Amino acid sequence: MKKLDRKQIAARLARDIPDGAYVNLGIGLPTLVAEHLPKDREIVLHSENGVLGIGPRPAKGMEDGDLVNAGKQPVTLLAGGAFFHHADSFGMIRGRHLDYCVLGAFQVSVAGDLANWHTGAPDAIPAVGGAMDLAAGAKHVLVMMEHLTKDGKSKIVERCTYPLTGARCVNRIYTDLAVIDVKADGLHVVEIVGGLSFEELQRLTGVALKYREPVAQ
Amino acid sequence: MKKLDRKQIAARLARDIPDGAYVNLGIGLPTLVAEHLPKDREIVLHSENGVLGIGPRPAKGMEDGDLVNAGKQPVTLLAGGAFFHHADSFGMIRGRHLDYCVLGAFQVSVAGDLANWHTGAPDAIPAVGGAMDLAAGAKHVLVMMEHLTKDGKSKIVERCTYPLTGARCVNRIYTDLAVIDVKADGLHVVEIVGGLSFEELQRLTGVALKYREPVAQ
Amino acid sequence: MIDKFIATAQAALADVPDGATVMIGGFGGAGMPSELIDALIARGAKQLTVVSNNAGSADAGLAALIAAKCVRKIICSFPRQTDSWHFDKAYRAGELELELVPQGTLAERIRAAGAGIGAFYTPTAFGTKLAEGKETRRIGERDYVLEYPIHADYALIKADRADRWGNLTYRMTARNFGPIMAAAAQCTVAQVRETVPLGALDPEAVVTPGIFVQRVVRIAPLRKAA
Amino acid sequence: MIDKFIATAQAALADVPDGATVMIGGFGGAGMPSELIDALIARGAKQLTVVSNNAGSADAGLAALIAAKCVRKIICSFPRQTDSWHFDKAYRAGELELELVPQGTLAERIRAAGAGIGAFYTPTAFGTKLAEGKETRRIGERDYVLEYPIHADYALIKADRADRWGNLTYRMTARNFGPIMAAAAQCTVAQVRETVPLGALDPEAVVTPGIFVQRVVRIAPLRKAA
Repeated sequence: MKKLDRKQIAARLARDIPDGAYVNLGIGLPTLVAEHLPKDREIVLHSENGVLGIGPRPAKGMEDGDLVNAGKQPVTLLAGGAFFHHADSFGMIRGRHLDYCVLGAFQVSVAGDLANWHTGAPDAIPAVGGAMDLAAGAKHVLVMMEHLTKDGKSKIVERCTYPLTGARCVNRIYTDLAVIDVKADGLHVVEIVGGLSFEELQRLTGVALKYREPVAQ
Repeated sequence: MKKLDRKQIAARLARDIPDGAYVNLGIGLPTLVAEHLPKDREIVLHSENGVLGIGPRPAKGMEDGDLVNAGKQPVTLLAGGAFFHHADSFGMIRGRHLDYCVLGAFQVSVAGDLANWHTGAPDAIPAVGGAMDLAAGAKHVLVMMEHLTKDGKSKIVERCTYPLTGARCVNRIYTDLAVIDVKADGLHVVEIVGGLSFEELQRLTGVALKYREPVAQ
Repeated sequence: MIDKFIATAQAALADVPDGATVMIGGFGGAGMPSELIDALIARGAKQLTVVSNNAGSADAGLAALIAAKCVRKIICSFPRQTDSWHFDKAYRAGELELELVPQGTLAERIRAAGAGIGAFYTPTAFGTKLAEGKETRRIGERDYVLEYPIHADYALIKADRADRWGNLTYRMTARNFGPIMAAAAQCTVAQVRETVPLGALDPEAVVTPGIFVQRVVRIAPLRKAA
Repeated sequence: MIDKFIATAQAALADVPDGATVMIGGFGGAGMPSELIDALIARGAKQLTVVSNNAGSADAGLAALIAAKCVRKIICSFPRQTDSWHFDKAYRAGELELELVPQGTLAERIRAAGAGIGAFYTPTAFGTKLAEGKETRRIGERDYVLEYPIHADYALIKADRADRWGNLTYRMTARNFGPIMAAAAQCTVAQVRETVPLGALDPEAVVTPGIFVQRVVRIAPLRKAA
């Protein structure tokens, strides 16, 4: 089996974003997707701190502290971009105007519940940011994460044990092992990395997966 | 007795608007107030169709159909003016940012209820516009009207018989006969036109008025 | 590539079905998308629900849409005007349903639809006929009426300049309902005076970001007689 | 004559009392009104409730306000940062109350205060810990949580340019919470990079109309070392 690395997960996900889509990339891992969007598509990136049309990272020395993304990293603005205030920005999110958002996750449940903001540890300082708004508002919520925790447990679970970010909100999961759709009747495997059998994926994941073997050519 | 004409009512009301106030003048009679604002005060006029800083009427031939007030009359914009959309404009009104609004009225009750949008006639086509928002939202609601109907009945009443625009919203009434404050304990006469006694004003008005005779010099 | 420019108003409205809810921008003549309304009449969709501040005046624009018997219901704040004869006639004949909404509540209900708000409490109209039968609540020292969003299938608006991403600017008080209607409709069609290359609009001064706009039609202003 | 310009940040904040609710703009460093926060620390008002997206980072700005023990409670969406040590310490010591609010709900609650909305239903956070104990309602096919406005006594914001009426423009993503906080506070104090004569700002591009602004202080940007 050849697990995808983070860049490969990002590249795989990026392939599914169609031309003309309005997309929010969550802070952390999802930000990587920006670098892998197909060059022949025009995709408009949104950041919840009030900007549409984010361009590539600025060249060294060209950073401007007034032009940052939701992760507070310096960005640039493309021709066609626009600025707006926070209430308008979250109106876009909540009002279902974003075609896709991409979020990291601690856990995703069979029902599409998402946990990504809080470990639930009693001494942890909580911080939620815009994650709950994105989970509740985007037309398609895509999750990007490693399939297993560091100690080998599946992050796809029957029920989330961490506090929820949103209930029944995830549409598709991209991991280092597979691409999985969350549907009303359960989890459908779309793709598996080379060298990994469905049976092995099923064993690693724990919860029930559905799969239609691709027809051999 | 010397009743005030419409211009004189407007001029009397205008004297009470302080320097620096943000003011909305309702359509119809209240629009006259604009022409009588003291020249030594800077008063910012708002119109609910999305503009602050309305200036005088444009010169003949200089009208622009894209620059109108709530009465759809052509206006001009002062230096310092700004445009905004309807939701923001009514946010200003509802959010208590306007210091004064001036409205016409069919009736005002002792409790400060205002009726100015509908005669209640069964065959009338109703139209409310922004009147209810202004009545509910401005910090001070000033009413400007003739004291009596054409057939001599008081427009200041115990209870409005016409449908309400807003309940307990009027702060002060300017008529051709008097200036009257609406307070929790009733109607207080502030001024009476020359030649009219309080007793006569009381008789014409019908509902109980309070009055502290000015001390003779 | 994103290109929201459409050659003609007719093409931009070719798919409006019978029974659609259509928002129409404008406050009187300012911001009224006249050419789009003409195209909607030509399209011939019937049984429309129209959301607009007024109900048309004289014989053109929204008045013509009513005269052409395309409208089943109108949601507005100020239908009565000295020259709203087409509305008046249809309303009195019982051919047109009217939902009268205070102007600020109309704006906020449209804004709520675009911003994903499920309902909101407003102080406007409390204690009046227009709040009859509505849920109310006392919050703090003020009384409020519960109001729900107004969503639309189409919004027809008039803006000033647009780029191919659908970013819009407006001209003076013609802005009025344009930005909030754009966000409240599934398909927003903007008629504009001028189209400009991407990057020509100041990103600080874009009023309606393109995410809210699906189609843009340039309507050249009528040349004034010399 | 209207003249909202104030000579110094100290003078602009001289009347902030103990126990005030103070909104502070900014998203991280972008739009953070650092000099106003310094003046607030110098003013020495205690027991403040602060409304801001973050809870300060490193040792300056909001972090310094917390370090100076001026803050009793903070309402924010994202307090935890790698360098939020002053917040972390005060929070763990139980000296600081935290109300954690999803960022969009925070923005909408602030917007509701400015716009006179009594409460609103939002889908955000339904079914999560942050909606625990809150009223909920199913509207159509979606579940919503009832949220209330956040009003403030003061808003401290950073804008780009201002005229003497208090009209403001912003610079790029430094806009963030500025416009909505300006409308939600009784007294809004804006620090700006530049003041301009009345009429110099394009009326189509004013982002915060002066009606929402009470005081403006020009803070000259630090000159960069040559």
